[in-house]
Amino acid sequence: MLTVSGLNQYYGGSHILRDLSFEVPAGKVTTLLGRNGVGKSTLLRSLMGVVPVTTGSVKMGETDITHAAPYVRVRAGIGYVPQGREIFPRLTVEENLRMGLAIKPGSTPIPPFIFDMFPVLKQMMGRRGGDLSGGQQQQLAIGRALAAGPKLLVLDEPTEGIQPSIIKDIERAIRTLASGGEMAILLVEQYYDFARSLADHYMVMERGEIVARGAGADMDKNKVRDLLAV
Amino acid sequence: QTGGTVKVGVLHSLSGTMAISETVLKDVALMAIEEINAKGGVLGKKLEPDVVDPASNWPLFAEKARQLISQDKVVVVFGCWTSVSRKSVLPVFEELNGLLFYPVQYEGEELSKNVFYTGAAPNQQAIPAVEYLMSKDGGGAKRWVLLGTDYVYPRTTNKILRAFLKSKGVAEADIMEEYTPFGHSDYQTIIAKIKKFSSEGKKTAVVSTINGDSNVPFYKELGNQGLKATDVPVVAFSVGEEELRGVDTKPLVGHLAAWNYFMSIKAPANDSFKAKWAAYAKAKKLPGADKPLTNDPMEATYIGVYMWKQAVEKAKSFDTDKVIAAMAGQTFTAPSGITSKMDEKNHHLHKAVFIGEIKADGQFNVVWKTPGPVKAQPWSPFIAGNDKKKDEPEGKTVIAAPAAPAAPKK
Amino acid sequence: MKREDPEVAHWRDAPRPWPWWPPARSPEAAAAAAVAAQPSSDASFGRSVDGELDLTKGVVLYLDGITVSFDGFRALNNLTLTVDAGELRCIIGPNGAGKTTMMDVITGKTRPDSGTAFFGQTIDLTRLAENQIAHAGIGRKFQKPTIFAHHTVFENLELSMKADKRVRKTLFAKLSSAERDRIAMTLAQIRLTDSADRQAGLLSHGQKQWLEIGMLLMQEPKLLLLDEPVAGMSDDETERTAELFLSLAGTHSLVVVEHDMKFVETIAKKVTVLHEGSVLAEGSLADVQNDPRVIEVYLGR
Amino acid sequence: MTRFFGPRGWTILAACAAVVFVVFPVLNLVVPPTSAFHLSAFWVTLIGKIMCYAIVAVAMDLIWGYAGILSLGHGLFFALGGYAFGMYLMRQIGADGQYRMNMPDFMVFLDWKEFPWQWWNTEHFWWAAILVLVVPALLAYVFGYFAFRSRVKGVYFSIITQALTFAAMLLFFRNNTGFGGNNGFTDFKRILDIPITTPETRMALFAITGAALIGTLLLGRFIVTSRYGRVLAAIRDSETRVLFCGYDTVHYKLFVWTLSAVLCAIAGALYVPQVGIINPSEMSPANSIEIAIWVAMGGRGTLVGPIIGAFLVNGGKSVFTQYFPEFWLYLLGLVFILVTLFLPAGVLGLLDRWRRKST
Amino acid sequence: MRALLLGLMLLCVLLAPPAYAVDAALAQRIAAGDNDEKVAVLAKIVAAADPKDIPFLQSLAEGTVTLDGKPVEITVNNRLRREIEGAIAALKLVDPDRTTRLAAAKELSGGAEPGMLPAVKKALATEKDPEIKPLLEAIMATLGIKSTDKAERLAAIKTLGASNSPTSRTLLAELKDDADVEIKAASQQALKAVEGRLAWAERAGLLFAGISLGSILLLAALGLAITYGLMGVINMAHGELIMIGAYTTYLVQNLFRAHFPGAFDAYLLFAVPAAFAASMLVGMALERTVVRFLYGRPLETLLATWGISLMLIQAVRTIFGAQNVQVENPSWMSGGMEILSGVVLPYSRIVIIAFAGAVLVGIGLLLAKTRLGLFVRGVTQNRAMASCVGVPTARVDMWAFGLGSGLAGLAGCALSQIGNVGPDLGQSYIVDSFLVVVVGGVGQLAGTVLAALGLGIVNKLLETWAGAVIAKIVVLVFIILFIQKRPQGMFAMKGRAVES
Ligand SMILES: Nc1ncnc2c1ncn2[C@@H]1O[C@H](COP(=O)(O)OP(=O)(O)OP(=O)(O)O)[C@@H](O)[C@H]1O
Ligand SMILES: Nc1ncnc2c1ncn2[C@@H]1O[C@H](COP(=O)(O)OP(=O)(O)OP(=O)(O)O)[C@@H](O)[C@H]1O
Ligand SMILES: [Mg+2]
Ligand SMILES: [Mg+2]
Repeated sequence: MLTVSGLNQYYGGSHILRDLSFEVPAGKVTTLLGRNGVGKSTLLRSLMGVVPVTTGSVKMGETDITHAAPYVRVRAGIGYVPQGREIFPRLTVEENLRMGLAIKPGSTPIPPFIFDMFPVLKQMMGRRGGDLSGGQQQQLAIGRALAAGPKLLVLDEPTEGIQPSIIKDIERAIRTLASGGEMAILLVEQYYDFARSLADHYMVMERGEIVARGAGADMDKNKVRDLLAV
Repeated sequence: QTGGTVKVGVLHSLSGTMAISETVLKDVALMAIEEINAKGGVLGKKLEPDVVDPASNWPLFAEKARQLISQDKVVVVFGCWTSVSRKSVLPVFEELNGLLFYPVQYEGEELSKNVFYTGAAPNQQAIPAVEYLMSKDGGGAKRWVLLGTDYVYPRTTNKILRAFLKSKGVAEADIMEEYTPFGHSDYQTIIAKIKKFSSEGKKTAVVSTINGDSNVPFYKELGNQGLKATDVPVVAFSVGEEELRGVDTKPLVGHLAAWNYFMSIKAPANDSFKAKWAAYAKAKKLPGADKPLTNDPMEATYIGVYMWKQAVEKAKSFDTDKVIAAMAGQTFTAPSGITSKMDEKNHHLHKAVFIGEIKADGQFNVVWKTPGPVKAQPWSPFIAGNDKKKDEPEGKTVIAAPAAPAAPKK
Repeated sequence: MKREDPEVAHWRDAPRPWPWWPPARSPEAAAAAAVAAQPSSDASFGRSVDGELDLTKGVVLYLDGITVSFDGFRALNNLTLTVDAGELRCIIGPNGAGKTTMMDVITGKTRPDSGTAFFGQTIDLTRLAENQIAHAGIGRKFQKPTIFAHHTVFENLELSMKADKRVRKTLFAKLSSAERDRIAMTLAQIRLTDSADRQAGLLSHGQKQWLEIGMLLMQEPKLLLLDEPVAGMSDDETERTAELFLSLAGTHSLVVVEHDMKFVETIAKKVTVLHEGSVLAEGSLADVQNDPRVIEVYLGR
Repeated sequence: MTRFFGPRGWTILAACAAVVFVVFPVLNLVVPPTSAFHLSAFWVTLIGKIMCYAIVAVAMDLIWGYAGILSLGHGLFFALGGYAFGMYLMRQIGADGQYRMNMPDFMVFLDWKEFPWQWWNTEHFWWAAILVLVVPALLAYVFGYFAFRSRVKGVYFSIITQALTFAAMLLFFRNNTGFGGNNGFTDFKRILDIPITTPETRMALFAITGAALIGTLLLGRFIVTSRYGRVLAAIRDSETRVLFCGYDTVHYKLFVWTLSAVLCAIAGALYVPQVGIINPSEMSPANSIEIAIWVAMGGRGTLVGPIIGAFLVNGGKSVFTQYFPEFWLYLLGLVFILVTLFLPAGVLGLLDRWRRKST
Repeated sequence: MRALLLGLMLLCVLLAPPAYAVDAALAQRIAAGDNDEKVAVLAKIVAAADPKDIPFLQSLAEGTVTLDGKPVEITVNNRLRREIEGAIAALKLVDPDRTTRLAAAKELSGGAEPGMLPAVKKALATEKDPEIKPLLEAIMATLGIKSTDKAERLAAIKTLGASNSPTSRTLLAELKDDADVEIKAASQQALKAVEGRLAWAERAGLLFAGISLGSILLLAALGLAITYGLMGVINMAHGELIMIGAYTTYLVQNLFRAHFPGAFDAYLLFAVPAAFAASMLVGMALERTVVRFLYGRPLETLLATWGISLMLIQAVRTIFGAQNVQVENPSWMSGGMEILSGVVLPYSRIVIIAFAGAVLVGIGLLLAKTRLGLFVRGVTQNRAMASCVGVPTARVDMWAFGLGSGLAGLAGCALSQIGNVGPDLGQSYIVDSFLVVVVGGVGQLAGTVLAALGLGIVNKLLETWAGAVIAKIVVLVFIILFIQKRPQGMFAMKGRAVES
């Protein structure tokens, strides 16, 4: 679904991402792990086009989106849950979800499954996004990304601040979505257990490079946890 | 002695709030200079205009004046419109012994050796206008609304008028004074007030010293609220042909203005002035050249340039002091058809006063005029203490440290 | 120590420049007025509460009957809670239970509609402004890391350091070598020594979390409020944080809000579960984890 | 951490001081007017005037660039300083006015027999000096106290400062307010009983202004390099966090706000005798916006930037209005646009970039 | 123009030699005599009450009469005009056409001269129309009050006391110190009654003035409520966009005057969309070339848009000149509606109030029914994220800025009808516009509306008893105090959302 090759990224003078190449296949969950500050979020932001790619290429299916504007990528079928929620604070919950439907015609209803997954959003429809509690905002961010039915879902530490029971729900939901076979999922996580239980593939990043990768089932065996230790 | 050029300064705002009025004065000064040059210049020298833009900024006026006189060495400056701009440059002209021609009607109460005032003093504009309104022909007004923008010229004029009205037996209760801030654009309540005031008895007239931009909304409101000149006439001292350019004058027919010049005056001098201006505007592609208008300050500017030329020729020198001396008693056949004379002493012109009623086409219908030129009274007799003032600028005041500390306070 | 509706009392007490000056109403304005309520402004700032923290009963924080509502929605509902001096208390609870709101009330950011909040025996938190509360000895780490983005990491720590924070003093303040050492120590503790001169805004999410903890440490508060301190940290770092907190407990009092149950397990002695604005359960972690109501609303199956 | 000044900074400062205190006086007073090197009175007053503006720009930058408080009413403090000192200058005219009375002309004209209360004691220089400092400080303090206490921030603060200066302007336009209405104060003759137009007086005023500018710069530098300055910048970025660190932000803002107002007032007081007029249009909202523009032009958040900005914009204005009277607004407008688009950190940012490139 | 008119007149004269009913001697006296003489002759004509004299009077009002086949120019001043108009009206009182009579009666009720008594009496004797008759009776009363017969005077006072025209007040006021005790008492009572009714009219007029000012403030601020309130662009050139709208109106007007003089009254209908389009295009161009590089740097937009505003002002000066240009109201917008006597609500203002309402509804619908409003707010709050959910931010910015600018153009079109059209037009509104948006609460459309109306009404209320200058100062101080109470404007947003 998503093919990344030879990706490099810089912030000012510092080289953040070094020559990354990988694929995110449809119907599978690919997880990316790494310690703080290794560049995981930077990678996702590059994939979304929030920071322009310096060198390398990004392809969505057959289309090259290396230099496309973010909204073009969304139209190409990427849904993004950023780190730090990034909801629209002064829009209501409903409006936030409607923003998630920006690429659909104006009359498209908000898909009800989102409310099944996060019932609290239904209760808080009229409240402003910024007034929600941290965890509620995170749920809103996930709901917003799912609203338009993306082909590739990119999640940056989605479980942050969410209560355990809902994490379990999210886990189940992601599995269902992936197993439908249509959707590809790229998940960045530090929460090892969560990552492991979902991963079909895993990658470990260190200082801007992918230092290990393999099948999700082999994570324990390959001592991935040790790679993440300081 | 002949040949070469000599610089003359033109100090009018071309940007900022006053550009609306002053831009044409710059143009008319340039026109006069061009005419003079075409006829061989002054004392054989071509005049080279030095135009600067003081941008309606009063400190900048002072800076530009200093620059014109001390850096650019101009021999004379034509400029200023507002009183505050004149007050701002005055010390500079006095310090550097420059020469300024000031072309706008103003509140008086000033005389300077270095300035010639070619616009009207209050007694050459305001007082005759009020007298006219009091007369039978003017409608015999008994109650007065003095309406102005809140600054010095209106306040001073109204003070003088109040004293004048009192001297004519008008009661305090029959005078209403009303001021609006600069740039005021909503005259609804004020016109309602005028209406109310005028319905409280006796014939009422309005004397407007509303400044610049506020006039258009004022007159538009006046028209729309149906306050007709036959009921409550409004006489204005700052509204001329240019100001009416922006107004639909049909509902305003009959309201008045008092000036020393109207474009509609029928006189050969005026016809040629208008023709020259029209041709000049067209040739220079000035904005609004399709409807060239002339007005009183333009005439005053024009007179100023020519009188200066005559004085230089009389003095046979560009030297400030010599020119000042030669200015006394200069005469010039003004576009108004009157032969204006520069007073021997007080640096003001003798001018005829005309009162015009607005016509539907934006011009004025002269309904009254003084029999001949009127001598200016810069020190209004209606202000206490002025009777003792000398009708002549004092020689350059030598400013030195006073020997004793300045006279005891209080 | 029962009082009438604190907000009403507050308005009445707030000084008015002139008799006709209307009393402050909005929480912000009310808070600001509280600043003015202090006997005098700059010169004696903070003095009235300084050093008066009274822990004679061994309790550092009392919350009694706190209710907060937003447009009719009750975020806190008659919440009553006490924290003992030197205790490390974990607070868990579903999203939206009111944990952050509770911290807002303690730190003066939100004024409760009713209820009392005391720091020690004597300091009435509902009457103080944020800075006075901070000065009294309560430090807070926000759920979303808040640091001074345009200052360097070093300066972030310097500014939060415990010191005289009056205008005149900061104008002439010089860093002593002891203070420098303390900052260096903290830098090492939060592993940002290498980034000391970097702009804090450029740090990654996890690094910001650490920086904020560092700032809290520099402030030397007596009571630390930590809202999800390990969110976004790797497991390894979570462990280090846990160690840090355990070492602080005893000398400091800590209130930790966290959803990471593994982390809670490592540090918790007593756990309070909030739900819909009030306490649902309280006790040891094991007790709480086995409480069916807690499983139902929070842990899930 | 920021140093007070590098060695390079001190050198530049010393050079500037030398120019202001030695070179200019010599060129103006010693070199004969006929010489090509003579510095005429025109330039002395022009540069003196712009130096006053530069002080205002630095004062503005202290609150805007460092504390993030955009004032759209700083012209008011400038004008108040000018008026306070102007009253003294008016009293110094003595009986040399148009009416030859021992009272300012406008009062004679208004038939006032006595000085209104605002004018009490203004014949004394020391009292005028106190007024220059105290009146703006008091106004700024009271206004700032209530505004900061109510946590008025951002554009809301900017707009009420604008409303304040606008209201003051209308008030001063009125003759009855007792400050000469629209004409303001002008036609000054003496200062400290010395004629105001002699080259020596002029040069002295110039040098004092230069000293004030350098003093302002040093004071500003002291403030922004202190811990106080860092707290200020922190308030700009996140006031809540600063509060939670235990700082009383109201007083932090209040101090720099009041200081900035006083600096403006001093600039105003120095401006009036050099320019020769003070009138209410100095309080017009547009003038205050322009102050912000000088700062932005030179580089916000630096202290030298605003000085450069003040010189560029005002110098540009003086030159453009002379040489391109009909087109100067296009040029000025274009400069503003280009600076914002291509020099986001102002002119100083450009210099910085060059320096970095060359090293 | 004048020459042309004269020429035309001359032509008429030549084609149809005038046959004034007035006898030649009188006409001669009018032409040659001084104004007093003229007035005396006019009184004679009125006394004769012969409608056939009307054409003569009309040509006199024009300033030329034909004597012995030669046109003679006569300077007509206010005094004469008043007399002539009165005379014409008096003669028209017996006109067979009802509307003419009605107009004449109305004209005279403004002030009739004693000399008209016979004419009025004559008219009253034959008048049957229920609308005209009371008017005539009122006129009779105004004349009767000066009568020598006490009973007649008392009756007249009574009639006047029942009317509510300001003329009645004027007349009654003159009598309130009358020597006759009875008349004095009666007139004082009548005066009180009239004044009481007039006071109500005044209050209504005041309210209207407030709403009218509010509607103007609203129009001026609405565009800014979009570009600044929603998009966060401190657009100092907003005033100049208003100005562009006004100048567009001027151009459209000229176009109509030159090419479709017959449809002149309809020019405004075309000017409205034209003004919108012109300002919108300019706005969009600005957005694409300058503003878009400055999102998220609001203070730099201040600098750049200030520069733009300088350039636009000077551009207009270069093209149209520094002077004001004339924008004429279409005839259906000039004049006013007299709701109660003495209180005239100008049509132009009524139309503008309605227009402001319509624009408000339009913009409200646009923002509520389309997603533009949602997108704009989303984009301003979090530009990067808006792009990441698929909003084409650049396009949204451009349209939103264009919309705000277009609204400014509409404001300009409206303002051209009541105020100046000159290069400085925008400058005078920019401060007020920002005040309104900010007092209302940035980003709150409802706040903008309320603030505009509130400030308008408060301003007008203060103006009546404190004068315009003090009123303005007080309003400004009021705003300062208001912001202390509500630091986020009228419609403050509270809660966490504000800080994030
Ligand atoms: N805008 C920026 N400019 C310069 N450096 C940046 C910027 N944003 C991030 N960095 C740096 O880039 C590096 C990678 O940051 P990134 O946010 O991608 O880390 P991460 O792997 O997501 O970490 P975490 O797990 O803490 O979220 C970090 O060292 C960070 O300090
Ligand atoms: N200003 C506000 N307006 C409306 N509702 C609010 C406001 N502030 C908080 N709330 C609501 O109050 C409730 C409590 O919020 P709070 O942030 O305290 O929850 P929390 O326990 O910290 O949750 P989390 O674990 O998700 O951080 C939430 O439902 C939230 O939506
Ligand atoms: Mg990250
Ligand atoms: Mg929370």
